[in-house]
Amino acid sequence: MDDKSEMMQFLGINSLDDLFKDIPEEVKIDKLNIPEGIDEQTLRTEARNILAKNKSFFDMPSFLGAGVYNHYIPAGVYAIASRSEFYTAYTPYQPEISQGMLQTLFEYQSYIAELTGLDAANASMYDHSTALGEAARMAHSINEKMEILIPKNLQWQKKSVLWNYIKGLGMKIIEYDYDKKTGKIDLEDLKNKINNNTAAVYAENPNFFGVIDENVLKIRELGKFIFIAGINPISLGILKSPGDYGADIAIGEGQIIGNPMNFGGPLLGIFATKMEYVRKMPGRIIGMSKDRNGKRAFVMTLQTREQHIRRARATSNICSNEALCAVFSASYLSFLGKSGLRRLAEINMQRANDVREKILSINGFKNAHESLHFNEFAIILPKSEIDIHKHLLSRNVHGGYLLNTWNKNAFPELGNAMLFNVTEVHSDKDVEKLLNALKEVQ
Amino acid sequence: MDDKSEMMQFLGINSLDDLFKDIPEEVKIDKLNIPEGIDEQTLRTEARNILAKNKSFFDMPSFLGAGVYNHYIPAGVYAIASRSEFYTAYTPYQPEISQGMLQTLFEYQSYIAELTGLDAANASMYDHSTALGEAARMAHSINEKMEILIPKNLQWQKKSVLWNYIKGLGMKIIEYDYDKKTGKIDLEDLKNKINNNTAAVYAENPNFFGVIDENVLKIRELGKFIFIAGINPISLGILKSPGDYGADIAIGEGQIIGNPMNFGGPLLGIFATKMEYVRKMPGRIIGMSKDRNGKRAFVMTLQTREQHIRRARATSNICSNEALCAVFSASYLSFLGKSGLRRLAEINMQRANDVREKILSINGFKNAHESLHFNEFAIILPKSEIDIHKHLLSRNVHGGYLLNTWNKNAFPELGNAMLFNVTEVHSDKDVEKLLNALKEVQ
Amino acid sequence: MFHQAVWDEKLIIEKSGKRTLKLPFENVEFKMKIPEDLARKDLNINDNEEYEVIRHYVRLSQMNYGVDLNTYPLGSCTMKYNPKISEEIVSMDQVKYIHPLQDESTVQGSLQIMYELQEFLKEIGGMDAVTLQPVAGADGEFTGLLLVRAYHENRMDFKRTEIIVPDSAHGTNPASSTMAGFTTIEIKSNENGMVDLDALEAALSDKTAAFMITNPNTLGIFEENILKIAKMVHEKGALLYYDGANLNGIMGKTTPGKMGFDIVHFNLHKTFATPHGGGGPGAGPVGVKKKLEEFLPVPVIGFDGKKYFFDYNIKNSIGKITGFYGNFAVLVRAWAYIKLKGGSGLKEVTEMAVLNTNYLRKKLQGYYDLPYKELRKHEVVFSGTNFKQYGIKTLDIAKRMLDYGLHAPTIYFPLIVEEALMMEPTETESKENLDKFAEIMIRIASEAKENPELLKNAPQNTAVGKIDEVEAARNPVLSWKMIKK
Amino acid sequence: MFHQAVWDEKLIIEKSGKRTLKLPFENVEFKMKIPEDLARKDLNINDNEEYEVIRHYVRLSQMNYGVDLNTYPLGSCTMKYNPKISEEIVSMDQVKYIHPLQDESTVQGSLQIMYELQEFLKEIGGMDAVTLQPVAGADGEFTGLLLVRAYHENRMDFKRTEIIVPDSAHGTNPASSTMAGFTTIEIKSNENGMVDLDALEAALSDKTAAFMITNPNTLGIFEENILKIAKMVHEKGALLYYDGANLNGIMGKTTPGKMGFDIVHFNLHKTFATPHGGGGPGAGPVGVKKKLEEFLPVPVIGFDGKKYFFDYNIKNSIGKITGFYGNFAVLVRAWAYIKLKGGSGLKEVTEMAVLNTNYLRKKLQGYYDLPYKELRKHEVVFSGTNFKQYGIKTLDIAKRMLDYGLHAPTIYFPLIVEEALMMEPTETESKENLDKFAEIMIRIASEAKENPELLKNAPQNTAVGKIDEVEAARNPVLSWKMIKK
Ligand SMILES: Cc1ncc(COP(=O)(O)O)c(C=O)c1O
Ligand SMILES: Cc1ncc(COP(=O)(O)O)c(C=O)c1O
Repeated sequence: MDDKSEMMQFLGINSLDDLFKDIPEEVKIDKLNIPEGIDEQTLRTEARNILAKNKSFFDMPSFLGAGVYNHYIPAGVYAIASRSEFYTAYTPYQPEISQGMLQTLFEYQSYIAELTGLDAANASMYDHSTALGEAARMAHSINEKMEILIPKNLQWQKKSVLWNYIKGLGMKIIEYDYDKKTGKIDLEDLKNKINNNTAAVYAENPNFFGVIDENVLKIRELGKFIFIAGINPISLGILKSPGDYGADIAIGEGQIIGNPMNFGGPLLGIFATKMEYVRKMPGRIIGMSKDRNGKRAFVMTLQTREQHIRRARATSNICSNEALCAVFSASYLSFLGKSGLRRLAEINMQRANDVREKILSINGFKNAHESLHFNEFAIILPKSEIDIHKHLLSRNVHGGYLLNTWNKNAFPELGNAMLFNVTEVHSDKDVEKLLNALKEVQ
Repeated sequence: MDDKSEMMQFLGINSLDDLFKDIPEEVKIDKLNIPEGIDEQTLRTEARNILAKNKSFFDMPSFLGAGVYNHYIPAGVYAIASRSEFYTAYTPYQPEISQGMLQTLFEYQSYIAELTGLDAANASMYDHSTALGEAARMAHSINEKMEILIPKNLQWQKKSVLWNYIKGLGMKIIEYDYDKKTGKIDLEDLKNKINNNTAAVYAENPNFFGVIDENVLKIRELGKFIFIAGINPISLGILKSPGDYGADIAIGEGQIIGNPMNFGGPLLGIFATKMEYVRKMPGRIIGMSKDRNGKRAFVMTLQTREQHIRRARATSNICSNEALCAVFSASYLSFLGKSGLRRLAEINMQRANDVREKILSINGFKNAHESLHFNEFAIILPKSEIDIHKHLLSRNVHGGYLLNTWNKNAFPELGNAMLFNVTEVHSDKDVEKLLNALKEVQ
Repeated sequence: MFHQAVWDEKLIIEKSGKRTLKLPFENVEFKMKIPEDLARKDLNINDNEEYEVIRHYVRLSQMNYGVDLNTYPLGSCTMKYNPKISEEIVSMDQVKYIHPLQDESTVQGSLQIMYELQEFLKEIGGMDAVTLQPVAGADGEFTGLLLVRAYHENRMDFKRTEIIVPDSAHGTNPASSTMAGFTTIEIKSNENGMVDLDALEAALSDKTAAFMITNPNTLGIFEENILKIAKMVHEKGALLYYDGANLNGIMGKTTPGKMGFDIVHFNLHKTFATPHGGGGPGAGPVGVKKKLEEFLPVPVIGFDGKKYFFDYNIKNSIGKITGFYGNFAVLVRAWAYIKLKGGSGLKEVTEMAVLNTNYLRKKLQGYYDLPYKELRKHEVVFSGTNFKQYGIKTLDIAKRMLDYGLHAPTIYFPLIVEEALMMEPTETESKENLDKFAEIMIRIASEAKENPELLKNAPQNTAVGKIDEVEAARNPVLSWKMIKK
Repeated sequence: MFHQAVWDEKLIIEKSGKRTLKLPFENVEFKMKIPEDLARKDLNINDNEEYEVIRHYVRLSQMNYGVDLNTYPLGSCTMKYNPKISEEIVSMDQVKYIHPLQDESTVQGSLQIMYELQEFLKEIGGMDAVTLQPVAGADGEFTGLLLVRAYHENRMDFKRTEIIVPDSAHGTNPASSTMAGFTTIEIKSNENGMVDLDALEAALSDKTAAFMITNPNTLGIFEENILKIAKMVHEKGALLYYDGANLNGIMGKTTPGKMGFDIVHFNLHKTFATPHGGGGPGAGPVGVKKKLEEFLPVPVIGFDGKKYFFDYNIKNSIGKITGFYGNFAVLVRAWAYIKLKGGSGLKEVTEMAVLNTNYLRKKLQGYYDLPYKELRKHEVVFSGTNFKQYGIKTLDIAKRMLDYGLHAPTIYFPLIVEEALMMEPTETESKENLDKFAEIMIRIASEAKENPELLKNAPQNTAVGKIDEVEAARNPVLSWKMIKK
């Protein structure tokens, strides 16, 4: 007798249907209208055939950034994150048998705390966009104010997500302007919009245009709101930390540090704050403690903030998160270390600015912002965004982000413009390919 | 002070050159004329660019066999073999801390013993060819006779390797014929060539032509030589084991069971024998024992046969072997199990014979051997081997093995002939592609 | 006997070595000038050798537990085996090295997979349209509730401010309700652990936006009155929301659509076997009935018969829920899983999961208290109350399990069961495993009586002993920075 | 303190379950008829679930030690860190799914890598030509000695039947010599552990086919008289063979060619950082001086300026050594390693390996006996004789090391050192690691004096305790089949 029959006998049933007799007949279905299962090898072939229709960075270099970035990921990162014990684990509910994951997440939190200059980070948010939504909610829960100020040049997706996160609270989004020439924060405008009802000010550095904006240093003095800083974690290898310029919360995209692009997901929301606000922070937090023998040990902590305990009054509804992406990031930062992160930031900035200058030297391509850029920059094009985009594709190179076409025509002052991202993965050959193709349209 | 300087200080040296002062100046070199090192990401790109010049099975279906076979390898096999603890280990010299590898190799040996119907297997030889060389030497060391009989239709590479392995002993290779019509052993001829000086008879089933040859059942009765059987491990899912028809040694290619083709290496030499000959067997052998608490434990055993102990009188010089390939095979066989291996053998045989019939139904393509085939078969072509080969390539399908062009024109009776291999990985579409291309040359 | 690996492993940040990893353009000259007051002064992390980083994390990994090691019976979490082929597929360049903003013509492969997955999920959920954008179950709930809101508001019905949930609901349900701007009304379960129809009736009103349940519920019990419930909810103009975390109990046997639900979220990382190491990433697609389609987040994936495309043309879309299109690499794995199983395979999954659960349930009955009825779907909740007399809590039982190299079930959830032990074996446990599991649970039950200290001092065979969680929360140390302080 | 994972894991063959893996064409009808007497009757292996197989081997792996876990100081084995990028590269379809007999036009990538590797190795070895075909060091030796034979025979010199090796040589040297049909003449080392020139002189004759040494030798000592040795050997008409296992001690500082060697084999799996889990696969390419090129195995890889090709056109080729072209996937990794390091990087590898060795040597001197001179290259051999007085053997020291989560060095080799402890840290150990390693060795030295039982009862922290090896050899049980018998 096979196992199944033995088990059925043990249960005293003749048919597996007996196990489903509590489901009313009216709602039962005969079968799912989904093709029969295939074997693994056939799937392997089919997946290859389908995915071959994609063009990867190795098939066609691309200069896209705008939220997701192509950075070099050491092979070791994948080796670590694909350890069975890590990736087939779940939330470390039983800490004694889950020290590996807990310590790794604690290390991730520690790295983020050092980078952002804030005391504590959580173990992950879904992505940068939702981290912004959560940060706005957190600000509200701290000071009960109703308005969040965001830069006018925030990517539309982030605005949209933010709106979904706060509309239930009745909060309002107010946009403050940027200087058209430099692309930096219009401090006057921001100042004017801050008032008694300002829950939070959100500012990015580098901002959506890739501009390094020292005006962020002046925000703290403008009032008592919660200051939410949006960061690029690699840029923090050379840029002052948000903690150092008075931010209360720092958020950012953790995909940048060690996670593959994956067509946009999974991403990793970075979220850090000061100790005084920790109990208002959303998400899982790992803390250090001791075991019964006094040995150092790690454990999920401050769980009373969370949904499984506080339910409707939790700081957030987040449960499953992006912990494995945090493992990618922790090991990534470990491979790089201090010297590597600093160097990487320098390389990005230098390479991007070199390419920027080369593009600007082509007839018809104009500077969008007279500023220092990190690894991304906007260029005003001599022809329509779409035409140039299509032309580049025909040359098997993918250009940058179409600033108006893809961002709801939010930047009329720029006209036709493209936002290029250049990182350490762009070889001289890749750049040459781009430049040659651009030259053809000048 | 950095670590390096501290260490140098500890050693009381000022320059690393001091550590090399025992190397005579005359032999020193300034530098290696090899380009500067590159970073990992650049290597990643370069390797992709170079390897893109290869056409993999997914780029172009192929019907090559002749020693190396393309079989479906479960993704789980790679997951297991890429466990750091397995693949970054070395020979389990310290068994207490190496039980994982030892048990896995013991399992591999156990599988091979069951498949071959012999008592014991070693933990790996380099490949099928060298296993043949070692088997011949072992036969000689058992009975001190000087001649080894091999089938005339043995692949030339195997003959060549065999010759290199035994010429130092002064042994002789004698070929026995096969029946031209069936491709099977010419038993009369074999019988005539066996004499008092016959150390061993080597026979394959299925043989180089893919023919299933029941004449192997008659070999044992022909004399007291060592009977070496060459097997295809998958075929043993449905074919009688060599142990059952009186073989003393069984050898074969373990790449077939769970190892990727890898352009021909690493391969895995299967080697099994009877208990009475175990102490003459080459290679590492894992045995079962107990630890000091009586717990079952595994350990390398019978090491006194080996080079590190017996030196010039060792059974073989083999030291590093193909242990990790044996891990691939052990896990592969575990995924398949009995039902899977049997089914796989049936699928191979059925699919190959179906394709054979389809090819034979094309005008001009003729049967080479009127026999039952496992997963490989020879076809007599209507045109030159090379022309048809090139034509197929132009249709982006790789044909089979060019029986005369690539095997030293050893089969004049066949004229232009191709040896096709068909396994479970060849989809209907792959087959269709081959057939369509063949039809064009009929 | 089992012992977890123990490596006395410092924090990586406490180690310090030399960076061996080289970057592309490592030696490029940095000529840019960063404004003095914006330049970073210090960064308190260390360099390390590549090989030391590898060793560090390989050692740490050995001190962790995953479903690749042994049974992981966390109830409500559906910790099933994750096919390795999925990992192979997502490691392809054509997955990893694809930017989300690439031109449609260069991502047809990605779009095809997403499109096919949408179709599969529609069928499995009995729904008319699907968004793949939410990245976790809770995110799916949040999305679903935003759709509820958009639906009512679109009908100019602004008074619907309440979401009803049973007291057995997962914490994310009320939390998501709050985040979407609703008030949560919790209703008590009846004596059978099911929705109390009277309580529901009492709670329903014209303020009710939706009733949110999972079926089978968190006790693993199928809500037999589901059609009646649907009718009651709909008659009040409210919507019925399906928390899909428990889909492994009914998939292929019925659909939320058939049961009358309007909205369903799927926990792909649970039911569809995608790994979610340490807590995520997940994926929480949402399926809806026709009437809600016009509110879905943008974009969904369309197909015009020739090519796949992003469809941003959604009339009253709520906009975006996450930055891009959801957790693509997770979606690919779920797609692969469905392809492997096929329609009848998915049904078998459910059957085996339910068979396994009931087998385990019956094996343990008598040793552990079983509140409510016997027949369960994919999970079963025992109570540890019968060990109170020996001074033993469910927590102690859980810790003792670790000593046997077994992860503990979900404990203290659902809240309506005292000292709850919530077990979900899933379909990927053999009878041999279930027998072994039951044997250990039974042994622990007798240890609890005969040698309670054994449980109170557990675990002994793990990398560390029982951890002081209270101290951790009282004086939180949340980063290396705070250690140094 | 360290504890290795312990899982009481049956043999997979003792388990039994249900196959969950589906094969392509799983349901095809089998219509063929196999002759009755050739058909298999029974096969005594079991089916298992995919997830159970995964768990089985993941658990087993946790009971194994690899260089990814900690220092692996096996002398002569050069257990260095294996870069992960190499694993990524060989996992590409264009490596795995390539058949060795494919048309040249379809394998230009493979051929290019092999060609480049040949060129690199020529430079590193100071040789004129290279074959990549041998698949291990011993296989390289065998190949090299067949070349020696071919060389002499080609000159019609048939009397050269002897290979001279020092008594410090690795066992594969004499064994390979035998396999190639030679008689081995072993000569004693001198009081400095080096080649005794008088003994060599005495052994050399017109029967000498070759002298086979490694330099630095197995004590890690550089043979300072190497040029004189070369002269002596060549004057007798014999060839000088370089056992390349110890290349990590001189790479980039000198070459075997410069030293006067005619033939060299490379242990790519050692010096060039390719993983060889559990004992292999390796790769043992052989480099030769011009005069031996015409005897190389077929094919070598050629390049005509445009395309790469198999060159079978080798005048007096010895034929084939292994089935195809060597262990290609290992060759790719070695190529990748050389690309990463570059010329000066390889030299640095040697410098750091030698620095590490001498650092460790000096740290341990005084605690362990150091026979012969101080300055070593990539490895150092201590002797455990000073612990005899406490009844402690080198084996006991080795076993005790395991308790600290450290692999033991090579022991009882080379044979000329009593109670040998042969340590090779390689360049991929940080000072921190070396200090920790030395600290543990020193602690064990004092444990040996103060608490020798601790050593004799070691190991305690591994998956199993000390194993009865004698019994294993006396009553060999080598397979499940033999267990059942
Ligand atoms: C019943 C139930 N609902 C909702 C959730 C939330 O899902 P997720 O963790 O993916 O956000 C879970 C999972 O923890 C659950 O078990
Ligand atoms: C000095 C020496 N020579 C030769 C060999 C043989 O090399 P392999 O094990 O690759 O056959 C070894 C390795 O064990 C060695 O250490």
